[in-house]
Amino acid sequence: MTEVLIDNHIDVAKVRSDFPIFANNPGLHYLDSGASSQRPSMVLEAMENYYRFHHANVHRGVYRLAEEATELYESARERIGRFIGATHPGRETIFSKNSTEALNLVANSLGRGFLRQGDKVVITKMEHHANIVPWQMLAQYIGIQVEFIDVDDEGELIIDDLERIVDGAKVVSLTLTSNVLGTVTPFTGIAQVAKAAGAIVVGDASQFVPHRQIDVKSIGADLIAFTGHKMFGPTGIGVLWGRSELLDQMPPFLGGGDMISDVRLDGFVANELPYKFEAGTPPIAEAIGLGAAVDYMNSIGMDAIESHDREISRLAYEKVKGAFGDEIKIFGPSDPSKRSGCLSFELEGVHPHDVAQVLDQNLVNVRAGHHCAKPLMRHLGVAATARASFHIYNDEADVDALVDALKETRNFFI
Amino acid sequence: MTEVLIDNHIDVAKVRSDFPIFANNPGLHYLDSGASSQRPSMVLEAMENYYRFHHANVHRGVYRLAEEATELYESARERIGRFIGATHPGRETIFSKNSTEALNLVANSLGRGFLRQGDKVVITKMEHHANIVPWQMLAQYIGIQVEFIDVDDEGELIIDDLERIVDGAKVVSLTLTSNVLGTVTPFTGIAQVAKAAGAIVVGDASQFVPHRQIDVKSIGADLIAFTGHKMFGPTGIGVLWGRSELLDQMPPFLGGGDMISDVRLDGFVANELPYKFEAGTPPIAEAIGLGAAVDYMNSIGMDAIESHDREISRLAYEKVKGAFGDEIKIFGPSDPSKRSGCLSFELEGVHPHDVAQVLDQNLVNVRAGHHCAKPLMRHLGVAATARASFHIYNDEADVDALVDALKETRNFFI
Amino acid sequence: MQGLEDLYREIILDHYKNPRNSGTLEVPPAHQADGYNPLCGDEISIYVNYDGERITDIKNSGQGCSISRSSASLMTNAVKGKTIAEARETIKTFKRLLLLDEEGEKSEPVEIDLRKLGELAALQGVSKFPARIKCATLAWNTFTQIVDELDLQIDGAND
Amino acid sequence: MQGLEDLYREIILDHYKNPRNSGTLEVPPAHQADGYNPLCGDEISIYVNYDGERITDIKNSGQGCSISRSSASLMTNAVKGKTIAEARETIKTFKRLLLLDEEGEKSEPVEIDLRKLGELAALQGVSKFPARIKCATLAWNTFTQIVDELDLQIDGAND
Ligand SMILES: Cc1ncc(COP(=O)(O)O)c(C=O)c1O
Ligand SMILES: Cc1ncc(COP(=O)(O)O)c(C=O)c1O
Repeated sequence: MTEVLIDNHIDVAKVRSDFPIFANNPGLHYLDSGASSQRPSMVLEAMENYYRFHHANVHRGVYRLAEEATELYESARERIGRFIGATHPGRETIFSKNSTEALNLVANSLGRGFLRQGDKVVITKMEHHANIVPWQMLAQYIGIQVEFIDVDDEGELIIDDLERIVDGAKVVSLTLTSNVLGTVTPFTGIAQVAKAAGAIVVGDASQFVPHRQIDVKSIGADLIAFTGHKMFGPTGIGVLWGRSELLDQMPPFLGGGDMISDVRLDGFVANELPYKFEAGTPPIAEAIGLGAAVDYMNSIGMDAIESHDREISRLAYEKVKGAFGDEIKIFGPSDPSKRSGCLSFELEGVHPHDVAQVLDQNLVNVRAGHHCAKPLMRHLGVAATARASFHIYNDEADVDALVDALKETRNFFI
Repeated sequence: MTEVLIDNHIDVAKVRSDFPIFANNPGLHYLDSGASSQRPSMVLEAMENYYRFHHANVHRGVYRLAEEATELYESARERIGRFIGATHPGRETIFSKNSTEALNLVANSLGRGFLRQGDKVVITKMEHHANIVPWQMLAQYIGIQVEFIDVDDEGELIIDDLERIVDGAKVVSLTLTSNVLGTVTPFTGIAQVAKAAGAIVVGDASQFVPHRQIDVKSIGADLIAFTGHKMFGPTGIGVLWGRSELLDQMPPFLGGGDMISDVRLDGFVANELPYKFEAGTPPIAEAIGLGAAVDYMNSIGMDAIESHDREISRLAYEKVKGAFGDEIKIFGPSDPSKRSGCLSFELEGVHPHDVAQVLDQNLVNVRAGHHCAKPLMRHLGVAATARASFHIYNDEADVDALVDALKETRNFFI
Repeated sequence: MQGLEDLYREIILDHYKNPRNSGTLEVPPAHQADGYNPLCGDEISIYVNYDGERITDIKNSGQGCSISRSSASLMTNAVKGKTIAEARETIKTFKRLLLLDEEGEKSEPVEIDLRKLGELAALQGVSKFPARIKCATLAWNTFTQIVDELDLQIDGAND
Repeated sequence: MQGLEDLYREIILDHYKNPRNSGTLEVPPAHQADGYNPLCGDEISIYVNYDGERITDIKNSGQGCSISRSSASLMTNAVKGKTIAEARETIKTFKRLLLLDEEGEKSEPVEIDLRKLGELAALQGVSKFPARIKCATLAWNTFTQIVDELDLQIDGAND
């Protein structure tokens, strides 16, 4: 039908054959990896293998199965920690159930140990609810002040005045990539200014880690959250990375087994890192699955993944804009080279929900809604957008199918 | 070698063939289900099938895959809710990552909405850390008073004086089955007295649900927590059930996507049940796996599961006691008919860790340690016990292997 | 899978493109209720004038997809001029049409006389698109808040 | 899998059944440190008398398995009479024996002269039983706390 994406970086056909969902859903154009990616069979097999051969609860067992389970679990932690460049992968890589829990852990732990009434926390208007609501809860319960870095018409953060904005802030928490606009934020630059102002810097890397190499040591963050299911891993797992010096000082969040070194009737003593922040039976199989996902990404190569992300983001922007011109409003940077992961848009006269419905009839799967970023939506002046988001199994044929289906949508409604 | 357990209730050989771990580990005597059970292949297949055919993020997608995922996820919720007798399974069944998170949710939400400095919360000395530490954290942060129902030499709760103990209590939270002693607590009786005193009643059913039919409507609890991996489900999932009238009044715990109905710069509005308590991408595959686990338990029959539990608990007690007499100390009720799930013991002169090590050489897997119940351990006057725990795939041959391996242990160390 | 025509009937597209009863009423005397669909960000406000016996006027404003906007338009048409009891009856029938019980949970189909429904019948196809049911019910659930409020007032007045 | 004999060498069983240096010392003058193994509930207290040059006496008390108790017994024997620097050297050698680096993380094997180790060499087999490494290191890590404390005091005194 169309020429195939010229992409020397990734053999998309081969990649697709790693993902059973495509063989099982012929004709599928899956453009919702921003909400959740699909899983390659190696990830599923790693989990199956664990359950079928080695399962037992971790950490406390003296017998062989428990040792094997512990070894698989801790080795996944090591590999994931190394993948993000952690200095002490075994201590600084904390498993949570998703990004959201990781960010709640941060807000609650800082809320207990570091923040007082009136303290300022700076976030941005392009945050996902996961990086807004936990801070609003702190505002409600301990009286912190939440302030927002604004967003301009190009979908970029307005940071001309950054020194003033972060002045006196105790925490600055922001996303590395917007899940709506596709904007990659100037995280490191902001982190430097925030650190200079004495703030703890938190990064929401949920949309960044799936597409770009991250080196937690060098980006200037104190704490970084991301989530397994957007990076080929299973549901039920997320990661919080933190500088060990800071994590050591932070009080625990959830209480229970494994996170203690002693419990008496009148109180408890917290365990060491990383267990201090992992209460109860952890997501063992899920950690092992995420470990396999990281191995898979390494086998493809983060360079190739990033190049593919840049190329398909640009291509989607250009083809959709080319086909619809002023009839479509594309949110986020108009310079396609600044985009990552997704394309959010509004087709004039058609509600995003209706767009997604007609697209689905054409086996083109996109998300329609507020993408858990209502403050940003209000800022953009819309209730919802349609969002196509990409990953390494998508190619030009998917983009063309999107354009064709959008044409059909327009013809249907207008 | 030995006669096989006469048990008309469960065909153990057939059950074992449902669990791949046994075919893959020939000769294994897995006696650590109290820490984590094994998984039947139907549970693994349900999750595989989901990932291979239907995966997408739930709730927000208009397209078919997202609808299928949502349907599978919500149907699992319904079935799990019905399995425990919920009046409104679709609203009252909340997914967490494990029991521990469910109990932390309870403590934190009640701590924010219901409890004040000086308020009394009553728990017991036989609680798992998951039902102690979250309350101790509340004691630390808002100044509640935690009081303990004591335990007698038979491993039973001392409740002669219950009215006085719960007088004025705002919350009474206790386990239905001790994970160390095997004691089944008189939960309903205690709940009645606690309710009469005006307390909210919380049950930790982590060890109860895997072995006994529960009917949340009739046991007198307001809130009940349990965990997937102990009842043939995957890791990474737990359940909080609550009376919807109470849940409706409780403030949310984690903040983020899905748990809101609106977010503005200056605050958020919480969503309805059950979503209010499910922040972020939920454990979708895990919920589907737990749904399959509940189907599996139903296919075996909770009556049969309970009968098997009673029989093997009694048998283990009698055979071990018979073989070692005064050389062994068995914790918990000396009336074997009062026991469920496990047998904790101390072999005179041999540390539990060493017991477990020698047992492992004989492919008998038991747990050694404090079982996340240090206050109980101190009460028992030991630092650790060895614990054999059972499930439907265990039979008399496992008990005999335990006894034989214990004899070898004794000969080695004494 | 269902065809698009099942969902987007002519009547629906007509009410979407030419919404009836759109706008606001002055509050008070009007009663107002607001609704959100947290799943997709749709918002609606419903305004009702009630003379103690009948809904004398009703308006709606908001943002939403074709299903949510047309459902609001159809709903306001359907209940204008009705008593509270009649309006409740209409709400009930609408829910049945979408295979929902009174709590809004999925239920078994119940026989309904489509002819009596008039234009509302066009919403029937939505029942086959689970993700869109929340779109169709938003206006109705928001309107139900006002009906409940009016019922309380009536009860109060009778005390 | 490893045989039990690798783990439970004769010397270990002997130190388990006949622990050396068990008991307590009066604090002060003695320095005390407590350690827990959160995984299994083992507890230990180490007491050290230090005359400014050497560890003149050391005792330990606590609860634990054969590995943890015998390791405590072996450790106290090994460091009694030593200077702080010598004690640190012994700790280092012990960690290498268990294939641990200075942080206590798993590391590559490093050549060590087993003869110089004396009885301590009996603990080597523990390295093959990952779940028991924490048992063997408990006494050593607790003792290290005291060594660190003494080092600080010395630094302080030299200021
Ligand atoms: C009685 C009891 N409560 C709570 C828990 C905690 O369960 P989880 O680790 O799955 O959160 C356990 C399991 O160890 C338990 O036995
Ligand atoms: C930028 C961003 N932050 C946080 C999240 C939350 O991730 P999860 O739902 O896995 O907790 C998402 C995913 O929706 C996201 O895109």
